[in-house]
Amino acid sequence: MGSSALKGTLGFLMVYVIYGAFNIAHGAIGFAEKGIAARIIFFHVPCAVYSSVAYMVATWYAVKHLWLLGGTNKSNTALEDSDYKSAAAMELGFLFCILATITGSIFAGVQWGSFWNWDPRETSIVIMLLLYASYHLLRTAFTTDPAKRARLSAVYAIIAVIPSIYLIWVVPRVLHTMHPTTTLSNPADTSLSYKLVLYPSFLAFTLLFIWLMQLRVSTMKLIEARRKRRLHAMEAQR
Amino acid sequence: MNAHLTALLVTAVPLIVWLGIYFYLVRIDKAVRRLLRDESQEEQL
Amino acid sequence: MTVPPICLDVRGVGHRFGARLLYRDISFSVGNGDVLAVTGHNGSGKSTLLKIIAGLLQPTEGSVELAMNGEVTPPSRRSNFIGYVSPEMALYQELTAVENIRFFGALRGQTFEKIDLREMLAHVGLKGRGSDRVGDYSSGMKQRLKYLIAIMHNPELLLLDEPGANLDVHGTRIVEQIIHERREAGFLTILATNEPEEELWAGCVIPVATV
Amino acid sequence: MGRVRYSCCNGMNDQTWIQQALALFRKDILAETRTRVAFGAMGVFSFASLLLIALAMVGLKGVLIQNSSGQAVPAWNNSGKMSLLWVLLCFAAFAGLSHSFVYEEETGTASTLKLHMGPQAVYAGKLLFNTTVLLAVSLVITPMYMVMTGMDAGTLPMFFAVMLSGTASLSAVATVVAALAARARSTGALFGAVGLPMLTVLLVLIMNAARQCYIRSESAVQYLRPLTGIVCFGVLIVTLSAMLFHYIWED
Repeated sequence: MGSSALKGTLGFLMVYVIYGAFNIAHGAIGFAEKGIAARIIFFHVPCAVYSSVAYMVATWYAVKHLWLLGGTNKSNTALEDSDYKSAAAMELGFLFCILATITGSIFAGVQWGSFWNWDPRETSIVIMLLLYASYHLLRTAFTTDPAKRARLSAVYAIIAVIPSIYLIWVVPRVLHTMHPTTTLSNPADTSLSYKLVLYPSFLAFTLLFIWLMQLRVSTMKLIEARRKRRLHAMEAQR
Repeated sequence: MNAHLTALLVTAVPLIVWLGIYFYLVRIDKAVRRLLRDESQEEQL
Repeated sequence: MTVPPICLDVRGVGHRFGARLLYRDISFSVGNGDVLAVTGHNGSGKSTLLKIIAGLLQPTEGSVELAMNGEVTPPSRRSNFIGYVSPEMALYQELTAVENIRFFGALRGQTFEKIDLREMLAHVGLKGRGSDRVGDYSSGMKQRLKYLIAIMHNPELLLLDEPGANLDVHGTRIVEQIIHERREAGFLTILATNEPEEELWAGCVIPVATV
Repeated sequence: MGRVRYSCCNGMNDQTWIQQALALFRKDILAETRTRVAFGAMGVFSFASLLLIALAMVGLKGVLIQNSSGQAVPAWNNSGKMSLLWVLLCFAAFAGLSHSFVYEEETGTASTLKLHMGPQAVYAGKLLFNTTVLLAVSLVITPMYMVMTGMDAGTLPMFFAVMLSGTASLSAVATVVAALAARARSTGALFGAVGLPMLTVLLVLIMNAARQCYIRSESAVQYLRPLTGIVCFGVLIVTLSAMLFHYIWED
């Protein structure tokens, strides 16, 4: 993002979304508590969407990493950069996945009277959570060799695309779903007051995602720089 | 108490949480930026 | 007996593990009948250099080319022309010596008659031990079997990492004889060693030093 | 061999990766008949789990529950039994399938293989071996399970199709994860933890297909649709793994 103007925009946009969720959007018909419960969608839906978008971003950088590895001129900085971006996107995906699970569970508790229903979408999001967790577990197993860790976790990220695609598109259709698939995916059905809040919410979450990812990549670079400095100091001592 | 006031009160809780997160992030962002700048200067030396 | 012109060209090879630089700008060119010794203290990267030559490891800098008849062999086919003896390359413990030989032969499309096998085993001093499991072998016998498997396809290039490891006097003599025969035949041999007497087997010595 | 002989061909020609993969497969089978580590581990593991499942479910015999359409059905029914059979096979796969890669890394034969054959051939050979072992285990365990829990096979062609495609896809996932985990130091723990989330998705598909075994249906589409899901999953995993295997296998 770079400029502080966009960070300011994000700050105000989220304030607007929070205000709008409770004051601009009308109570939705057909939801519990006179539609109050439906207000959580302004936070739940972007989180759920970003929990899968993050995976796609991570895969993109994983592919880029392996593609750079196969190329002739290997620049270390470019290789590290793609690895960090892939890992950072995976961490954010994990975070948004947890948030989506929690907000979804709260909503389910209010709307359907039970916090966990084994609805196909609930099932697929916990499996997604597991996929993210196993990626990070794989990364922790290769602490001594960052190049190997980068390469193998990129391979895992790409192979795990298949289960994650199945989770997003196939699994919810294989099993009967309780989720309202049409109300939100069809813009014509969504009332104007909802659009006024939901679209800015998506924008806010996009900005938040980019910012968090930049921050995480920067910290990873700092950690690696410190590790290299220590290695050099050890070499110098010998 | 009218419904409008209730809605505003309900709004306040997530708002405070968000502002807390936001300014926390801004602080981290500043710190990371400073460290990165130091790092690149060190490499030049 | 016609051995085609062999040329191994190592150009500006350097390697680093993470942030640690092993060496840089190693260049040499060797050909038919040469025996080359790579020397250097522990951890200097002798074994790494052999791996790079064999194509098992990509060097971070420079390139290695193995040319046969002036034709450069692609790295994927390089293993057909290479024999490699190294402490890091083990054989299958739960298989017998003959099963190991047959397996590695099959990977190159070689098949062996009983009489061939007997002759090969006798050559490295393992006569009559072919049906024993490699797991029951002593470390010196394992080393001899590694030699057998490394040279059974008459490779144009033989790489020996610590050639005398675990070998007794008789075993060392066999290795010496193998190197001698290869030199006569016009094959190329490269050893990585720290032993002064093994360095004497080589025609030229390349010291590898950490930068 | 006594003297160095040199001939151009020397009875040696370029082996295709298929021939190399078959040689590796034969070698692995030979080693397996000697040690029986993979088959033994999986066999004992799945037999013990089979006993546990049968014992745990004894109490459910004859219990009726209401299904979503309000009918009373047995709680311990065929599709439930089939699902647990697949959970069992899945865990069995994770008990034994890592062995084929781990022992190559641990005994130091991995670098010897790297010298002699390309990554594609190694992948193909190991996949073939793992699939064979898993098929053998499920061939032994499934009849035992059916006898001990009283599970019906339902529609036989569908049952066999599910068993075959499920086992093959299962071993495809386990093989690539085993190859990944074998490169780490704490292989055992990592293998299960990394592989199971991927298998969970496959298991959902398999259970969905398995349910079809017990539903009478006139049209073949009802049977084919869940099967294609499993087959596509397996084929995609194998394709991606084969494409990326050299990144896992080589340094």
